[in-house]
Amino acid sequence: MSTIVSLPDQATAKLPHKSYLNEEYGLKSWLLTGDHKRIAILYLISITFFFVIGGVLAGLIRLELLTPPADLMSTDTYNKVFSMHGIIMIFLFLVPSVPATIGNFLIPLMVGARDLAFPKINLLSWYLYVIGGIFILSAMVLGGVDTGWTFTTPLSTHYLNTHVVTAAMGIFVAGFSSILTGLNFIVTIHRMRCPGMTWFRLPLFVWGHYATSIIMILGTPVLAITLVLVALERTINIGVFDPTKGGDPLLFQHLFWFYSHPAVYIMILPGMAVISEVISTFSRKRVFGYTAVAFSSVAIAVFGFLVWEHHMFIMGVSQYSALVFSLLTMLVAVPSAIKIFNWSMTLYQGSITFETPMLYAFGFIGLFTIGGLTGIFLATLGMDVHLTETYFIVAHFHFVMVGGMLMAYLAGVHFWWPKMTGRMYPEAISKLSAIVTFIGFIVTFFPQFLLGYLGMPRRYAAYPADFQVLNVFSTAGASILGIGYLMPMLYLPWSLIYGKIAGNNPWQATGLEWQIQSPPLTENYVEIPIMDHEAYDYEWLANKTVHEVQTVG
Amino acid sequence: MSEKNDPEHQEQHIVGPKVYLLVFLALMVLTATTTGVAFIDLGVFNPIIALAIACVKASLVVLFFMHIHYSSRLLKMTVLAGLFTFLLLITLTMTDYISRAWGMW
Amino acid sequence: MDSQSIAATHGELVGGVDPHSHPAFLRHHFETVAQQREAASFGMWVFLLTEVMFFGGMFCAYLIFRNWYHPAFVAGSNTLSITLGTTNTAVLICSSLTMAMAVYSAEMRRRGQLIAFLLLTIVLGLAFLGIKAVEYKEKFDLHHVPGPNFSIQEFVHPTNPKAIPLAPDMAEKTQIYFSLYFAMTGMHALHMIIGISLLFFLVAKAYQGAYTAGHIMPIENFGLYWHFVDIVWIFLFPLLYLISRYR
Amino acid sequence: MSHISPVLWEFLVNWLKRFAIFPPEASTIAPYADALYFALVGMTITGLLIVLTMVVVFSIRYSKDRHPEAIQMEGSTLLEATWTLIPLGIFLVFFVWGALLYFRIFNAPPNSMNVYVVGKQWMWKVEHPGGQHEIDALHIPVGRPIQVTLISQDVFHSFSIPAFRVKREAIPGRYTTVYFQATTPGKYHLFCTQYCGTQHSGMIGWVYVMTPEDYRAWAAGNTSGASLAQNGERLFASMGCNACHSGNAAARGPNLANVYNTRIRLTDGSTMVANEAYLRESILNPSTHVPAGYAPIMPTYQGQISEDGLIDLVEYIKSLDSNYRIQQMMNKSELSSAQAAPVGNTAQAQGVAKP
Ligand code: HEA
Ligand code: HEA
Ligand code: HEC
Ligand code: CUA
Ligand SMILES: [Cu+2]
Repeated sequence: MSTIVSLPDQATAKLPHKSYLNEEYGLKSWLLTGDHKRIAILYLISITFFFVIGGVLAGLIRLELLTPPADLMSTDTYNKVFSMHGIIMIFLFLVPSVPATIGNFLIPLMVGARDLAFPKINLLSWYLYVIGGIFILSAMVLGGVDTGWTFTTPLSTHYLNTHVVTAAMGIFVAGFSSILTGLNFIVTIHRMRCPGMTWFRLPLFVWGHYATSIIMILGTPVLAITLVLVALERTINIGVFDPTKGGDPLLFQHLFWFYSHPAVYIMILPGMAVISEVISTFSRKRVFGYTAVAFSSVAIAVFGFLVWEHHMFIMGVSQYSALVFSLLTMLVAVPSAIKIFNWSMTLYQGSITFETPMLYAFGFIGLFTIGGLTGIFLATLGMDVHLTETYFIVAHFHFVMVGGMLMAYLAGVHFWWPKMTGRMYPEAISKLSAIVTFIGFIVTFFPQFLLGYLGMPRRYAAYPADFQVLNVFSTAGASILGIGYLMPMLYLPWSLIYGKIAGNNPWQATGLEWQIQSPPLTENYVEIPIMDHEAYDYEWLANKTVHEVQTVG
Repeated sequence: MSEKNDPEHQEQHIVGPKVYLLVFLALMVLTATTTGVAFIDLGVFNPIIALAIACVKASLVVLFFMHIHYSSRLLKMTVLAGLFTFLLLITLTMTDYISRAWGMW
Repeated sequence: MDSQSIAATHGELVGGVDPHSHPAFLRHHFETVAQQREAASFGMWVFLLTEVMFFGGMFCAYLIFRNWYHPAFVAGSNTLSITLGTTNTAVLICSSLTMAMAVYSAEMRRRGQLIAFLLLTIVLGLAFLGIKAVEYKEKFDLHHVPGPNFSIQEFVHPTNPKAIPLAPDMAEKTQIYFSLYFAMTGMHALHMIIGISLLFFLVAKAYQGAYTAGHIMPIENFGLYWHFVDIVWIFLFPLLYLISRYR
Repeated sequence: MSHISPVLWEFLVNWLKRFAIFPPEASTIAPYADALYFALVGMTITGLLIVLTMVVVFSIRYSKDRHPEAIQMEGSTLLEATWTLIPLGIFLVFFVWGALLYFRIFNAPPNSMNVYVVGKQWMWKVEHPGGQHEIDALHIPVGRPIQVTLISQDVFHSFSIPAFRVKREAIPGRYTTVYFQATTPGKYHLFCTQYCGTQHSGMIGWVYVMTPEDYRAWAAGNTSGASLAQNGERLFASMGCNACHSGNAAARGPNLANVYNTRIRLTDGSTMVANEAYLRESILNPSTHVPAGYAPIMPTYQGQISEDGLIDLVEYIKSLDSNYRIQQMMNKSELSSAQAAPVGNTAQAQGVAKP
């Protein structure tokens, strides 16, 4: 079977007269919308806002670490800076990044529905996100929090007089936003699929989000109750986590990581979901081993709940229990490996082009492999003793989160930009920015692995001079990285006005969302589609006739 | 009940007052039992029996008041998923607490 | 699971023959009433999953500390009034029955009966909260509320001759018991308060006849929520009130 | 090179001088850790190379220009099983390897010399059994297994010596231990690696590994006059412990002589080994485990004794144990007999220690 897809040239395409963007105007029509696509855009804007704040904080971290002593800011300020960096980046940027924006936009389109199951709850979830964001920002503005993003007790409950409760409440509220998003996705995927859309015809993007949603609804509430207990401990001293009262500070760790480990899969699974789509589209080939990739998402979600204690190996947990969790951690790494290999194999016999999303996807594969395999270092008990709480961890999670998820996010934003806005981003400059990001990333975070093995502890405002050289590299890299991220922030808005008109299906992709006009109508589909082919069926696409560029509305 | 997987049968199963009343009575009796048993010294079995009765009561509520008995497989799976994750939280945390003092006795 | 997708498909054929016959409560993005109802009840169940895990964290903490400080838990538990506790359990089970009957009335499209049962549920819910308030008040008077005013006097030198005095260090641990007691029953009571507020809203809507014209989803979902709150109590009662009562 | 500015030049030179990928290997654990690390790095490079080769080769071979027609395929169970099972096998090997190392790090040999370390915001207080106190520094002799017993007075801290490849959290309210045996004399970094508040990055110090003679000289010159056990004995009297633990048959409390490291039968029928943690718990929360035959009348000393005081008391109770005393003497004599035959001595010490 071989396929050449040649759709009519999209260059002649015009913007549709009517779309979700111009159906209604005015701020109110946005702030009160129930349309998942508009809510996605709202999320996109707010997430970018928080990313810039988190990024500026990252810049401050790197500037401070340029020299060994704490000279740019006091240690106290530094602690607040990295805590806010972690909190904002994780809870306000990375957790909602792909699901709340791209996922929100695409899940209904991909399953062939008119909207998510509960549009009002979807809007509510955005408002909760914003309220959570305001809490966290106010905690920052009022004087900051210096707990780190992990809120370790009893430090956070009894030994700090910063705005811990405000920040915790912010995370609590933002957590419910994430729960509601997950709830909406699960119900939509179960109940709103169009005729003929069986589970195994779903795009892998949907599978990835399904798995993510499972974690969101089962994990997040545990974090919520934990933060409530922390707040109670701080305000009225209830003693559950306080060793002087007979409580157990490790219990906090258990409950916190019960959410926060699965949360790292909330952060990566949607990214993997994007990569599946991108790789398939630009190699014009069905994803190799569709079923394995689909099930590996669910496997990651389920196994992800079994391994949280690997964050506590030297924290005084029982050694026998540590054994169990180390073993389970090894198991959870396997489905990720399956995915990586299946994607690589998808390229085989493909017909590959190298547009920007594909470049980001390659970045993802390389960097996530390194990041993931260094996760194995940490899961290995004896090795973790030396590596834990050093820059090795910092490097590990930036590789998976920034090198993995952020790259996937950018891949997704570029890939679906034409669908969301109806216009193409400028290809040449965006390729450049992908390459700059990649180089900047390596220079920033690779030295941190070496630093970590040398023993440099994380969360240090001042460090012994022996570590300076590698830190200078890291800071230099961060500047390059910053430029890499700044570029899309400039050219993407630019393209809203000056970009080429995209047409329905600029990538000649198979997904349902590509078969309708871009940007789509408010109701997505005039007629609910009937799915009569497998996902990624390029045969089907190739056989589709010429009446493609028609724009409805 | 048997037609719960029948796609044609979209009508909700209506549970009648009789079932509700029976379940209610069972719940009341079980409440009385659990309170009564608590006053008898059964050693380690006290908490076990208390929890067992609570589980029976909860199952009754879930199955009949909440209609899971008449619902689709999907809803049944949903309930089980909740139970399963909760048990994961408990058991895996306990691996730590139970074995922490191993070697001490 | 595949049957659902087919079900939705067929449902469309069954219910959606004529697009103009859609009832007013069918939201535009659903194809059929059946699809909407299934989505709503599934959504509610998924939300309840979240609730399970929300309480789950506290149950986990309870389990650990109960094993560590068993004597303190016994002593703390024995200060609770078993009469009030059992009464409250009964009240809550009654309210579950009235709620179930409210759902039934809505299904049978009997407006008066529906309102009556909803009101009964409210009354029972308020009764529960009232009794709870009495219990809280007593704990407050005895200085058994965790925090700066907490006092272990009662456990070291019990006024009740039958109670076994605790060593002071173990008596300190009763504070953990009461922390969990207040956290768990407090969260439960919070859910009750939210539930009762929603009930008032439902009564108002029911009065306008909103749920007796075939659209019973809100009542049904609220019923699920109410029963869930009941289930939480079904576990809280033996765990908090019934530890070694035979002492 | 003259056009390179002097600052940059100096920087480069410094870089070359200081460039290192490994911290010094200064303990018996370090070579094991490094071996594991090398193996893991090897795995990473191999795995990465496999993935990169696939991606690069396919990208070139099947780029649209060369291969305009994509050939659709389903997948291959055989291939997928291969790349499921092989990584799984590799990961499992590392699991076993890592677990072995972990148990090696955390289970000290019985003849090790015990040093107490109390972490508090933001310093390390080290207490040697001989009564030497130091702050943010740890002096140890080379070639002797050292067990560090850690506890924190406030929040979590973490006691990390990269050159030894060991690290252990200091937990509030609980003893934890870590063990190492230094191999090379020198001065090594000591870090607090668990974030513990404002001055977390200031909670650093040095580990001085000394030859046994140097260590003996240092120990002799720095002792505060009284050993921990002697301090504890004084505390034991001043806190009124001896009122009940007088050791005679009529005493209200159990006799504490020879309890250390024995198996205590409790009132609820279970038994526990009276290790340091047990002794500490018995002083702070006496009623959590009551020895059989006694009423829980001992008052709690929670909040009345500092962690240092507790350590003194524990050391004192330990010193009431004759076997422990003998072992301590062995340790000392081993040191003074200056690495004459460390291996033989170790065996001997082990022979004396309780099974
Ligand atoms: C997106 C986020 C993300 C992801 C996906 C992961 C993925 C993984 N993580 Fe990571 N992790 C974090 C984010 C993430 N992590 C964060 C934020 C922290 C620090 C938190 C803090 O303390 O602040 C952390 C910390 C952390 C620790 C705790 C360290 C410590 O504190 O001591 C551990 C320990 O086991 C760990 C392990 C793993 C493992 C085994 C995976 C696995 O899932 C990885 C699986 C992937 C692969 C294995 C790569 C693909 C495999 C191949 C291509 C096969 C190669 C071929 C051969 C071997 C032949 N991580
Ligand atoms: C999604 C998650 C995410 C992302 C994207 C990032 C992005 C970055 N992070 Fe972050 N990081 C975390 C999550 C993340 N981080 C977490 C969870 C921690 C742990 C916190 C804790 O210990 O509690 C952490 C900690 C952490 C540390 C360790 C601090 C310490 O332990 O002492 C460092 C140090 O180098 C660092 C650096 C960076 C850098 C250079 C980037 C870069 O990738 C960022 C580059 C982006 C920009 C720079 C913004 C875009 C550019 C502009 C808007 C232009 C304007 C910018 C400037 C003028 C500067 N991070
Ligand atoms: C009022 C009398 C009393 C005083 C004062 C007292 N103890 Fe005790 N101690 C007891 C009794 C009785 C027990 C056994 C029951 C128990 O563990 O509560 C005991 C048990 C112990 C144990 C456990 C011994 C074992 O065999 O298990 C230790 C250790 C101990 N005490 C140390 C101390 C120290 C140190 C002090 C002083 C700071 C002290 N005690 C003061 C009465 C006392
Ligand atoms: Cu002590 Cu960090
Ligand atoms: Cu993890």
